[in-house]
Amino acid sequence: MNITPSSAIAFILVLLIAPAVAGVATRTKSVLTGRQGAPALQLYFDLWKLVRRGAVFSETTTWVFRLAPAAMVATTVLAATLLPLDGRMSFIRFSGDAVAFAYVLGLGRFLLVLAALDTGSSFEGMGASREVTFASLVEVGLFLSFGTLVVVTRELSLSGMLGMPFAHHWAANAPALVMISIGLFALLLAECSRVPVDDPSTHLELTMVHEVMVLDHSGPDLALILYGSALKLAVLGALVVSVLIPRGGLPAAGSLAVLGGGLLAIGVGVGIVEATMARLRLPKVALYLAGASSLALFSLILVLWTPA
Amino acid sequence: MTHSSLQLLLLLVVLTDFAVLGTSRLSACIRWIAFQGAILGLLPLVTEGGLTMHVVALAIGTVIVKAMLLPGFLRWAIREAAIRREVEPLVGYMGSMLFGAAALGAAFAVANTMPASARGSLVVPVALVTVMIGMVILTTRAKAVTQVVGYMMLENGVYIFGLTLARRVPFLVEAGVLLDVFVGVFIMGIVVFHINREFDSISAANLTELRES
Amino acid sequence: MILLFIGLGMVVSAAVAALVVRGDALRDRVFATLVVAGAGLASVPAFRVLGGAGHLAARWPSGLPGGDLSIGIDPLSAVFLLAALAVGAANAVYGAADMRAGATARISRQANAAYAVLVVTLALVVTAQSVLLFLSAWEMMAISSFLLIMTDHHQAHVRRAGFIYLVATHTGTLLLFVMFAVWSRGAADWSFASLAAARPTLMWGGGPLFLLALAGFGVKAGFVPLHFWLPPAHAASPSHVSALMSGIVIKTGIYGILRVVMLAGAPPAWWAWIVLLLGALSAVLGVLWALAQHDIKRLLAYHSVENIGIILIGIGLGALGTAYHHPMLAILGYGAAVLHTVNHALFKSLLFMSAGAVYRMTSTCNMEELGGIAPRMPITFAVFLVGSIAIIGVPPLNGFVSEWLVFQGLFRAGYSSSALRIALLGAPILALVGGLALACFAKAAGVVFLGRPRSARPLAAREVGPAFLFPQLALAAICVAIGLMPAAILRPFLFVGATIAGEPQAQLATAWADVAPDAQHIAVFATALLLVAAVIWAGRRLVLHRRSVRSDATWSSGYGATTSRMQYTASSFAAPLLSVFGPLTGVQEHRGATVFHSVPRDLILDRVVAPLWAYVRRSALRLRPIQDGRLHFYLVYVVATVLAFLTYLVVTQ
Amino acid sequence: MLELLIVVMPLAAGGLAYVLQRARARSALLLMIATLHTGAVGLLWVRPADSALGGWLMVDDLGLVVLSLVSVLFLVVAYYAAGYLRTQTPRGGRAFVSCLLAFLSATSLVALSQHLALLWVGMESTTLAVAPLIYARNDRRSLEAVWKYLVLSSVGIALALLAVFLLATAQPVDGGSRALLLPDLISGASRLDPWWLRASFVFALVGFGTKMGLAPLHTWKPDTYGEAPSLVGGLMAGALTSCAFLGVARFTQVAMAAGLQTFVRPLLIASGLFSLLVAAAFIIGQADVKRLLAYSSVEHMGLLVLGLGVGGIGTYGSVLHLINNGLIKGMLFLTVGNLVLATGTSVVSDMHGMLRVRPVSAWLLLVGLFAVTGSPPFGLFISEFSIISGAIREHHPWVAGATVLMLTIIFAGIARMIIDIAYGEPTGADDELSSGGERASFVVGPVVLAGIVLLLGLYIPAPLRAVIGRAAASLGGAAP
Repeated sequence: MNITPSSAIAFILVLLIAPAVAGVATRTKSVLTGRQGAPALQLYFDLWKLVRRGAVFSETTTWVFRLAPAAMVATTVLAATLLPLDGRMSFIRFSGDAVAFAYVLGLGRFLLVLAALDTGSSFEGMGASREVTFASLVEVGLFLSFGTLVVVTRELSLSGMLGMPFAHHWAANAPALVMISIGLFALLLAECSRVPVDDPSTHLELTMVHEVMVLDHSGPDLALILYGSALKLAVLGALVVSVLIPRGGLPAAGSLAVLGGGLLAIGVGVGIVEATMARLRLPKVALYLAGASSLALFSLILVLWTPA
Repeated sequence: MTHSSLQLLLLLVVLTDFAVLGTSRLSACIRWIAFQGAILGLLPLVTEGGLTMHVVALAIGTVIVKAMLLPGFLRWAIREAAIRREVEPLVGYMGSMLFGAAALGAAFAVANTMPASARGSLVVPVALVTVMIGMVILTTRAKAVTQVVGYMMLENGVYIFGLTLARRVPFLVEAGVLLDVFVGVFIMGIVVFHINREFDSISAANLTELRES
Repeated sequence: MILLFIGLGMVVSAAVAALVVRGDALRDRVFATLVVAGAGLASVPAFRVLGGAGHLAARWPSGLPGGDLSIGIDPLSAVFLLAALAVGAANAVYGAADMRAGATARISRQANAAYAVLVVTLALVVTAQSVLLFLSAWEMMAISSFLLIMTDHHQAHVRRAGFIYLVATHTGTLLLFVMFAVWSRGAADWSFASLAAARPTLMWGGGPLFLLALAGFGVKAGFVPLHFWLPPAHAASPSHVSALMSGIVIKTGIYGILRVVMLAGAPPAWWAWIVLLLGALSAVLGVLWALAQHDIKRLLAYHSVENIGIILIGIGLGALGTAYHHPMLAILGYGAAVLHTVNHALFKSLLFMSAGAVYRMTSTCNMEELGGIAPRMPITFAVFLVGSIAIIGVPPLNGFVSEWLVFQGLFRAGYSSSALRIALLGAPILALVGGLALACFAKAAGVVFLGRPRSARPLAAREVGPAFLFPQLALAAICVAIGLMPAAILRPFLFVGATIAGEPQAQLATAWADVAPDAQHIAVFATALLLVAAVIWAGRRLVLHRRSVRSDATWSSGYGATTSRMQYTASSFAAPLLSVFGPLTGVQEHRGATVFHSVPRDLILDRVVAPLWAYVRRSALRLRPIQDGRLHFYLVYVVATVLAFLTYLVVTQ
Repeated sequence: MLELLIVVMPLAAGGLAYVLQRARARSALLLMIATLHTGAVGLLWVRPADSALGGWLMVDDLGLVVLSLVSVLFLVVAYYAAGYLRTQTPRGGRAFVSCLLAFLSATSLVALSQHLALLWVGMESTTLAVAPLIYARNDRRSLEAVWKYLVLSSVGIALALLAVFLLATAQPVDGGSRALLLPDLISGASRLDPWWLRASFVFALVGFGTKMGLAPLHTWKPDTYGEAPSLVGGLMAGALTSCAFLGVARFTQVAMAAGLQTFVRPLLIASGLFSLLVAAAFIIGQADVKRLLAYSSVEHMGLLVLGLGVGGIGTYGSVLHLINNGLIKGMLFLTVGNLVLATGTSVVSDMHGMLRVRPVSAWLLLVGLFAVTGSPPFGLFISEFSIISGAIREHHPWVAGATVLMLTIIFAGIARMIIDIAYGEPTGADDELSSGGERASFVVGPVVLAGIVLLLGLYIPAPLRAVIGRAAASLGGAAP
């Protein structure tokens, strides 16, 4: 554990503005589609409301169903501890922590999926099945991107890759890094179940993925889940930002500002996509993810063939 | 003189080979094979080295076993088992004659590759011919009895070869050989006898119950 | 060393006890005690070796060709020996109870005896130091496991599985004959030491040797495409046997490959690449095929194929390390392979045991008939969950540690400056495997244990007894321990890796210096994960404490009359993923108005091996007419032979 | 004189057995003679070799191996027969016992004779002694079997005689070397005429090969083994074929001594591989267990000549294999005999689930499966492994590859059948059969034989090792 003031602040910042990022996304969408829409901070109100509610549990469910939401938030928080949020150093850093980053998110997903199957409802089973399908394809693109970063920076830890000297590598490998940034953003949309993979604002269960999976959660558990997915969006957003904008050179305050701004920008970007694109048919999603991964693949091959 | 008479006898052997090959009547077959046995008995007498006790005994033994006992025994089997008198070839007489001719050619072909020391003597080719024609009879005749005849001829062929070594191979061995052949044919005869009783037809071609289905 | 013999002796006596002791309860107790105690004793020297006590050895002069039979423990043997003994002991306890619950006294006596023999032969295989002893132990291992597979031989599918297994393993053994024959050409005798000395005499840089080793041991290890015997065998045998086979027996194939690498020296680069490719192939296909299964034991069996693939990737990395003179990579690769071998042995046995417990209670392995077990068998569910989290390789359990080590190798290969860097492409593949494994175990745990019962069978389920649970809890504890404090166990594994790679102590030291801090941080990370989760959980409890908590039927979008048949089934859960990979998965889907069901096929067994065997059989039957019973033809054969030989005589003049 | 006793004693006893009236007495005599014979052979091991009949009967290393094998096997079979004759009376028992003893005498003669013509006489006598044994049941099938056996092996043996004469011709006329005596032949090998020698070897291979049952001269084997009583089958597959192999080996000794390796080895390898091929082809999908054993015997004969052909350690393995194969074949035939007695058939489709019906024999059958297919730790594993590595060391990698391929197929075939027999549910007819109840006299023999084979896989005593090594050396091979 190496906690510097800047990293601590950045960490707290991310935890706090996570709901806002999601809110900005919906806000942007409603603005662009010319609707009134909910305020950007709506999610905070929802969470507060849910926390004060009671809960209803299905008779078929077991402790897994109750554990999953907490575990999901915990795993996402831990994922955040691995990112150099302040552009310098993460809380926990070790070579190959990128693997931990991806896999700890996987653990959260695993438990959430089990919770869905725990209810014994066909809807949630359907959602769970789709979730794992897309997630397992997302992993490929994610690791291709990590691989590219490893080759470019010759570093094994996220802090090492995205930390101080990252700016120099940009000069040499701009095209590859741009490509993986785009790829990562596309994967983010899938991982956080956004358009074009999933539509959080739909009301037809049969077309849902994430939403239908958590259909049975209520009260504080639902709050945890909503917050968890918002946090996931923020954390992955932070990853994209760190890849796209090397902040090693900036002073701490500046890098924090960039982070905050970047996260909001991500939210805007998500909103724009949701406003402009339609949700893909399920069979097409695999192609979409393959496209995102192939971006990362191209960049990896590019850097493999041009040794640093 | 001995050499030329040896050649003469050997030619006679070849003639008997073809005679057996060509005859259609079982009794005639057996008569010919008995005749061949008798010739074999004479062979050691005319090989080089003159008459020794050993050679004479051998000649007598051969004549007794090959020319008298075995043919007589076969006749007994035929009579007792009421075997029909035809030879019943699977291949026609003409065909088996051709086989015989081929065997003759092959025998001399092989004999020609012999070392020069042994060339000229008819012993090897005649022995080979007899062996091969014995084989031909074994493979082309339906009746079990005829196959016994074929086996005897094959045995004779080998024996011709042995006789030329009479002085090398001690008497005990020849005795053993004769005895074995005798017992062998004897047992075969017994079996033939039983076969006929079991399958009321002596044709060995019917013995096809044991097979890979 | 003597302790090893005493311990194994005790296990042997356990076999005898299983046969002779009267009184079921007493017999089982004696059997289990002897096996556990023997395993404990025998493991002492292994620990000493890993502690750096140097190489222990003993010889026995037998008049056989090829010199003495020698036995010894070096670090490589030690690791595998420990794994075999631990898993063997755990399964002995479980198995005795399971057989007693499920089989007649006579069957279970024989099964227990065969099991003890299997444990002993496993120990001999990994400690043998001469060819003949190794091959003997190897084949006796195969035979005893065959006998165990045939336990339920009144079922036709069991006999078929046993036959396939027997032929496959014997073929492998014959390939090993050839391999050792090739190897011993230049050797003084047939002891491993002499084989190692004969290294220079190997033709073509040992290429044929390494290929033969890969093929011969591969049949046992069961990587694609040599895995075809594995799923039927695991589905056919009793649970504890499946556990031991999947945990240890197939790992002896890995041991063999590593042993050959260690003795014959650095393999050629192309071999390393082949191993890497095979590893990736069986990892992906294994997990895909696992996803397609609905028989829980077959599913677990295919996961063994997947994990063997991961282990092979490790071996491939190690071999690449030696081939491209990258000592760090060599140590990491081999170390990762061995560590993952041990980890997989632990959690796969665990999973087979808990699946077996479910089978014992519901007497079905068909997931489509299960569901709703968790409330009825809470502890079994808990350990199964631990096993699942371990096998999908996510923090905070041991599976993550070894997969992380493999990724380390892949990444480090990635930024080296030689052609080696291409190996980095293995990383995304391994990630895909991880994702698919996650999906697969979500399906396994979810469909078997959670939701509502899909048939009447689960209703009868009750929690199993302590003799079933203690072994599982023990293994689960080890999994957690390795996951939470990897630093404690990583060093010996790197030591083994260095031994296999033939790297000097100095390299080991640098590697360890490089890896140790990371291990510490992983420990921190795992602990932090648990802490944060605990805190949030506590907070949630606190909040809910003051709120009204009701329970009601599952919300199904307003439709009231839901039945258990409306649940997502194993088939439907896996359908979207399988549809992505199309024909590769070999499933046949049956869609109907009321039912969706998919039937898995093994592409290799059903499309390659079986047809091949049928072809051989057909062409053999075509020769039958030769033996048609007619004496005249037989005589013609004699004549033909004579003529053929005479021609040979004439032409060779 | 011991040698002469070993040959004559059983013959005399055979005559005596024919006049003995009481079956018990005959069995006792059989057992006694077998034991005495084994004892005498044991003496040969400790006592320095001398010769009888002016060197015609003398024990050398190869002969000693064969003789010991025959003697031990016969002892076990005799013990089995004693129990067998209590329930069965083949040919009224009298001729049966006499022929058994005559067979022992004939095989001993083959093993001991240094004079090749005498060896031939012994060989032919084995044929004659066995024929009545095959014909134990007076029915058409056994009649057909004995007829085919008689004709084929007589033809073969006649060709072998031709080979003997050819060899005699190959010897130089001017004295010095005694005719057809093995020591003289080997010592004077350089002066043998190569043409006659080659010719004689060719005919010897065909002649004795027919007696061994090398493909395609094996055609009598499945019929004979299928019809003969199991213990006779065991004697034939174990002892008789070994003697026939000794015949081939004797001629090989001379040929090797005369430096005809390049001529001899290809012939041996070719016939060995062909036998393996045919055996594999007929073992797959075989329906009758006794016929299966017959083809397995063809396989092992092929391995024997193959080892002889590749030379080096392969020849060592071949001699070792001679012992192992002989013992395990006896063991398997006796075991199968028990099952056949239980079910009254040797057709697999009627003999499932034997583990229920005859547990001991069924377990023995499983043991036999692994032993006969050369699985470690049985002796055949050592010998087959030696043969394969011999092939590779002597630069015949493809021979090794083909052999391994055939062995795989053969294993699959045998395993399939034996799994079907041992496992599964008994077919209806067997349920009446008293489950379990197996008399000791029927299982002790197989157990002993299996034990010896297992022992030979783990430990070879020094004297045996030395003898095998010297025998292999005399065959142009080498001890490892």
